[in-house]
Amino acid sequence: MRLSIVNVSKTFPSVKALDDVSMEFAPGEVHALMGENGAGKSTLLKIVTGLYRPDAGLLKLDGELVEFFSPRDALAAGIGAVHQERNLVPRFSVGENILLEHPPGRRGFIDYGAIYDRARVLLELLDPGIDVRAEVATLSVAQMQIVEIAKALSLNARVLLLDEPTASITDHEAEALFKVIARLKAEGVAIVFVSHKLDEVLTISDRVTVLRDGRVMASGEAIAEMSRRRLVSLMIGREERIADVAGGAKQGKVALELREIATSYGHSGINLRLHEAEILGLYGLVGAGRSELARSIIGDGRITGGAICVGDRPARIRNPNEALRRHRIGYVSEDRKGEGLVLSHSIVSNIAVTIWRRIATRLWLIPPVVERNAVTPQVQRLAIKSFSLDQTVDTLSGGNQQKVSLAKWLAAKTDILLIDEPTVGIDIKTKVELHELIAQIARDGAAVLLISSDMAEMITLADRILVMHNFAVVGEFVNDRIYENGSEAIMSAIHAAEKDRKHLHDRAAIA
Amino acid sequence: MIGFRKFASQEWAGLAAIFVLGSALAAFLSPSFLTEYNIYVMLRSASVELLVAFSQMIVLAIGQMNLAVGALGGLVAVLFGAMLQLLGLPLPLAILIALLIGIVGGFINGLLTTRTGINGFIITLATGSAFTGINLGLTESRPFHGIPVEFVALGDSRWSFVPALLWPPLIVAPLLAIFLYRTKSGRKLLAVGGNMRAAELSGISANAMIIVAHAISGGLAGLAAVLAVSQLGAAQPEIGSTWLLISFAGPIIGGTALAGGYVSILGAMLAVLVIALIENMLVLMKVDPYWVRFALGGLVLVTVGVNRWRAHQMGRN
Amino acid sequence: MKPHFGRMSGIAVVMGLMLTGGAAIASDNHIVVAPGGPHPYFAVWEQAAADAQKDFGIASVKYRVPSDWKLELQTELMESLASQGVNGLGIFPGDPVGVNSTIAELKTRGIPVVTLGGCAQDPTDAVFCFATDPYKTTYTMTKALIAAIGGKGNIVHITGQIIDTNTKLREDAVQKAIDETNGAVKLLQTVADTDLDPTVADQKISALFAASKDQIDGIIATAHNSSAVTAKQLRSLGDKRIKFIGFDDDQAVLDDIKDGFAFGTYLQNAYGQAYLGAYALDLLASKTCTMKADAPWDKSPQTVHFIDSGVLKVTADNLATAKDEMKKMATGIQSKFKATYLNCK
Amino acid sequence: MSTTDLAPTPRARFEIAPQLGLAIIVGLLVVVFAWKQPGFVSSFNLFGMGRSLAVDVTVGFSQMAVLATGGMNLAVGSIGVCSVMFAGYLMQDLGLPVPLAFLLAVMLGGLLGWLNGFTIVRSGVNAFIVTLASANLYSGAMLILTKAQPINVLPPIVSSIGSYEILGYASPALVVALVIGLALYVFYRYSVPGKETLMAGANARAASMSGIAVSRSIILAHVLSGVLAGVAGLMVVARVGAAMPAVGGEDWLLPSFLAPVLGGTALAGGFVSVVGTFLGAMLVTVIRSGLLFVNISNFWLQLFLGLFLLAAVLAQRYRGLFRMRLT
Repeated sequence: MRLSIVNVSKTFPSVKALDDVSMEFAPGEVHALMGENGAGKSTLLKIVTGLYRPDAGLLKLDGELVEFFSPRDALAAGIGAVHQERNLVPRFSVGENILLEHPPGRRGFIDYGAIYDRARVLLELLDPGIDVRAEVATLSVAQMQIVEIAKALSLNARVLLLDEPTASITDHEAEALFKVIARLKAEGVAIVFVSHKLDEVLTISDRVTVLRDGRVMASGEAIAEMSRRRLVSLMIGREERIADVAGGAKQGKVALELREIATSYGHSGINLRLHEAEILGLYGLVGAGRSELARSIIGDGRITGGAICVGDRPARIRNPNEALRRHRIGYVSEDRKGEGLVLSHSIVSNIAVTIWRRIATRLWLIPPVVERNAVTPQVQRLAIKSFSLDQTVDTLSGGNQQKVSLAKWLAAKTDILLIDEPTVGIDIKTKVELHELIAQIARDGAAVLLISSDMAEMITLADRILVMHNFAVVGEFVNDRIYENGSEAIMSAIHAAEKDRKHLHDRAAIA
Repeated sequence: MIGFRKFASQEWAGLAAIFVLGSALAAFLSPSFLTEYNIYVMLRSASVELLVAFSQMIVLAIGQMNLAVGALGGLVAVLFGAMLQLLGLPLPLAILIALLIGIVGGFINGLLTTRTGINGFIITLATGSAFTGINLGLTESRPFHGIPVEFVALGDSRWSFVPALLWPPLIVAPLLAIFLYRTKSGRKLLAVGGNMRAAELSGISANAMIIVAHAISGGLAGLAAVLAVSQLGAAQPEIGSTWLLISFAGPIIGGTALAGGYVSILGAMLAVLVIALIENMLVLMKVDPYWVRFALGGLVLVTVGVNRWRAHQMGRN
Repeated sequence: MKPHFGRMSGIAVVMGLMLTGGAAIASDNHIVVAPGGPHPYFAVWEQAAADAQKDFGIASVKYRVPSDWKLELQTELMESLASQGVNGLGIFPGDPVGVNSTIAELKTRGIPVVTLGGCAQDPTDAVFCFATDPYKTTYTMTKALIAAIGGKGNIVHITGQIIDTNTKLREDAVQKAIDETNGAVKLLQTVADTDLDPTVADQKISALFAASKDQIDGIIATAHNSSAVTAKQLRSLGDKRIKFIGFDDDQAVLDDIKDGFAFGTYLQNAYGQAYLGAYALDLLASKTCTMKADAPWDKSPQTVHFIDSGVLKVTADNLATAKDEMKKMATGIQSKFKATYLNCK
Repeated sequence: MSTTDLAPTPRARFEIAPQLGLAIIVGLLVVVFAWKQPGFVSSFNLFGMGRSLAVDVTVGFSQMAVLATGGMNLAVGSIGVCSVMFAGYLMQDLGLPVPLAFLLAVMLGGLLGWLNGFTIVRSGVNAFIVTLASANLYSGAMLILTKAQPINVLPPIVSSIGSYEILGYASPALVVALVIGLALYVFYRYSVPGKETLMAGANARAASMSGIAVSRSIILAHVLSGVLAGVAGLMVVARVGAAMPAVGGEDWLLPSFLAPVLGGTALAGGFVSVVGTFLGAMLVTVIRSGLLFVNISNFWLQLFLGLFLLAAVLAQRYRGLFRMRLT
């Protein structure tokens, strides 16, 4: 089915989100929709899926005019989508979530057998490891993402919109997804693919449309004729810049040391040394136990063995409150909507939360002016775009939200900062800004532990890299910031660990 | 052992264990506890409360609350009485109309909630006051006594220790279970409670489900009221005036999520039974009236504590 | 609705008054009688108010009911009535202690308040209390029950809300009557909080029967709904051995007496309370009369300005003639009231 | 990433703005009632209304303090009555001076609140169930200790506070309620613990990860709730000049929710409206009192109360000023 978007405009009270936008998604093609955060992609997707109505312009399916008043209409017309927000019912099973739109059954009754059978078929394409009967609430973030994709596939949609489907899944799972996409393409489905991962886009798409500030910059150009450089300059309006983060700051004293740490999450024998003015990278695939380690350090998980030293003194950190106040450790969560931000509160509050106690007067009151003055430098430094500091965070774009969640730790000026996946779902321009900022934080003397699954990011930023696999550290090397060397070192560490494990496994099997 | 672990992992397992242990304790302390008649008395008292708990539970399922459960029950009870005494309607017809009134009352709650977009909490608080107002205006707080003898006798009849009044909740419970766990509409309703946005994106009409939940809630409150009339032998205007707390305590102690999207029917039933057991024990043990409330609070806390401890133990393993 | 006993007796009182040439002083007073909340007991007050207005030529006698049994609502009603220019107020106190400050405020504004059906606790500014004495009545009822069960055995007391101050008085009265038997009668159990929601009452009373119906020889119920539910329970139990003495005139209680499931009940003079209350308030508000300082007040644990409105013991023997007896009692009090308690110009 | 590319509507800068509709409705009602019945705005009626308003507002604040954390406090009335009886005991039986007795009684409220909060935080059981049980425990203990007997020989100063008329219109209790309101406004808007409580209520995970001691915030909220319940109880003590076991209890349950929720406080936590709670209580008081002046037959009053309430809420919604913070 061919979906045409003709001269669509959409204005919100404060901004023109889409300005006379036209494009066409053809059957049997993967069409990448690119653009920075705030370029209007999500608004466009919401119009196509019936969540928003356009102010002007129209939608056509195979040349026929269509109007969507609700998501139901769009679904009925054969348009399916994987949205960015989690759209799962937590206490329902995986299978039921996948088939929520049209559960199999007769006369109003549900046939669970059929649900699980069908869901299993869909999941087998992506990740056979997920139990279709498991409650969604018990799944990991990556698994939920897979379930969302399976859910979209279940629709047998003729137009399939995928908004950042690979943001939180492993490379392995992403590859499975691309195979499925290839098959759907062969079946004549029109696929719209939204992603910030340029390499991914260049590999799997046939055509690309670029949006910038609500306007179309390039419409449906063949990917073969599009270079990476041109794509970036269309998106950001100028040439791509690589973050200037050349290390070289001298390493200071040891700021944080873990000795033979074991945790309730299942880590064991973790040794780690983090110096002042250093960025220590913690690389690993999704599920390697990196975030869990960071959480355990700040007291959000239980340490069951070993010792933590902050500075040169042993520390027992029981909760994040103690981590911040007593040991000056901050943690920028990967789950920014769930843990990093209080979405319904203002920008000011979200940033100043870590310093309220410090800036309060003797009566524990915070004059608004003082709070504002304390926050403004961070807002400016990070170039957070908003028209008022009192704006609630849920009205910000993802990139700006991420900046806010980082800004509060900049404001706190902690000695040690654990940063978890800082650029997931963030556009290129913002990503570069964030990279430079992280480098600056380290240059200013803070000890930074950077967790990332983005190898390029890791190699750009880290001074040293620890490789984690299966809740253990399996390798460590000094990063010379040359991509080939770094990736080689990382992959060999992981492979060696895999082999070891397999070996152990086999031995266990023989015994 | 595997069977036991499976049992213990159930949310209602703690309550079931407490009920059994509590019963054993009561039997040990008071010889009259395990008599056929006493068990009948206890179950008879629980009958209305079970329906009241279900009535609240179905609204909790969509993540809302119904503060008008008792007020609507009271209204249905007196209208039911009026139909029998003043209009002389035949009993089956009167029951049918009473249930319809309950459903309509719930429907109004649901309609107002969805049409205005105002939370059900406020709407049902206001309509509850209105329902009570109609009740008082019609009765001037005097009960209707003209209830057919055979209907009152039905409320007193039993088969061994099973009161006739227990049948309606016993029939409603599996129907609710089938509805919520097996039918498409039921699943949609729970999906709306679990994640309204996701449900809407999946083409489910949240508004329709909210109205359905409120209508069912009203119907169940109406049924509870009809049972209460049979139990009391008179259509008392005070019926429902103390339903509010039990309506929440049953489902919530039983494991239903306050936030919506998950209910435990068996849990709610067991919670109501445990509370009925506690109340029965307090009378059987001849507890000084001044100690009754204290003991009730303490025992509820113990119940919840034990259940929590079980969940904790399961979580650790 | 079936005619209420109280209402019938009330009409009879009016007839009686007319015959004896009841005083018909025209006045421009606005009198209000108000219970503590909606309750079937007070249903006859409405008629009593209308009758008083007509019989005594008062400008208006209104019956106003707070929308719920909450002291706060009654207080608001009283304040509101004062702002609306009422001249005299007869209330059933929502709380015997809690109403006093409002009564005092009304007094300073020149509005006399009498308490009807129940008393305010001394020290109070209420002019007098015209009510059933809970202590004395309960004591009498218990004595009657003890006599009915032959002077020995086990009895149970079923009573109203525990936070109602009168509940304690009733408990004490039951205890006193039992103590006087020197151990021949035992109080098996007191079951409280059975007056508000009949479902709760039903649960407690049925559990009571399940636990010890064979040991119970007599039951006394000292609140309206407690009594109604006990009556219903005894009937469904089909037990005529247990002697039951109830309170008030709920249809279930009267039917039980007729059919032998209940021994008797004590009727309060509800109509008379509102009727006489309005009459007295009119006289007081007109400033033509004042209370006699040395009036022959009855004794009550709650107040020294107590006038017993009387209760009537009704058993199978006098079920038929009860309304006539009620009439006699009410007219008796009414005819002597002015001379006994008032100094009039 | 952009969920919404830019804010469709910026949230109002001042908390008062969304409450404007409520204020207008209350104002209109007062005008209508006063026009129909001049007695409605007589000094005595205004005084009386203010006095009961003070109790409703304080009870509403007590509930609001816990709603801020996303919990509920079903024990507001039970804590209130415990404070009431304790104050009576201290004054009558121990002969303590009135201010000291009041202070200690309020502290008892705080202590009982602390017990709730502590139990909730330590056990992980939700506030609803814990306070349901503790409501019975507290009022049960009160019944055991007092045998439900009122304490009515209090120093005369107590009831003269209750009936003292400031300028003929205002009750001291109303002034106290206003001062509490002001203090709470400052607390939630400008103070560290207040702001932390709201954050913890909006998203406990995020607040905890930002270094807020969420457990402490929850306990603090319950202490505050207990203190305010105690204050409300003492207002009644002053009002009736006695300590009675019939104060509070379940009678306070629905009103305690009514005022904050009408005023826009979120049941889900993280947002409170002090001004709204005040206006919400005012709305109810005005309707209730106004209906007493209009000639409505006795037993239908409750119906009209419900209908008026419904109409007021709808009107507010219609004006587009009623915010959906209640999920």
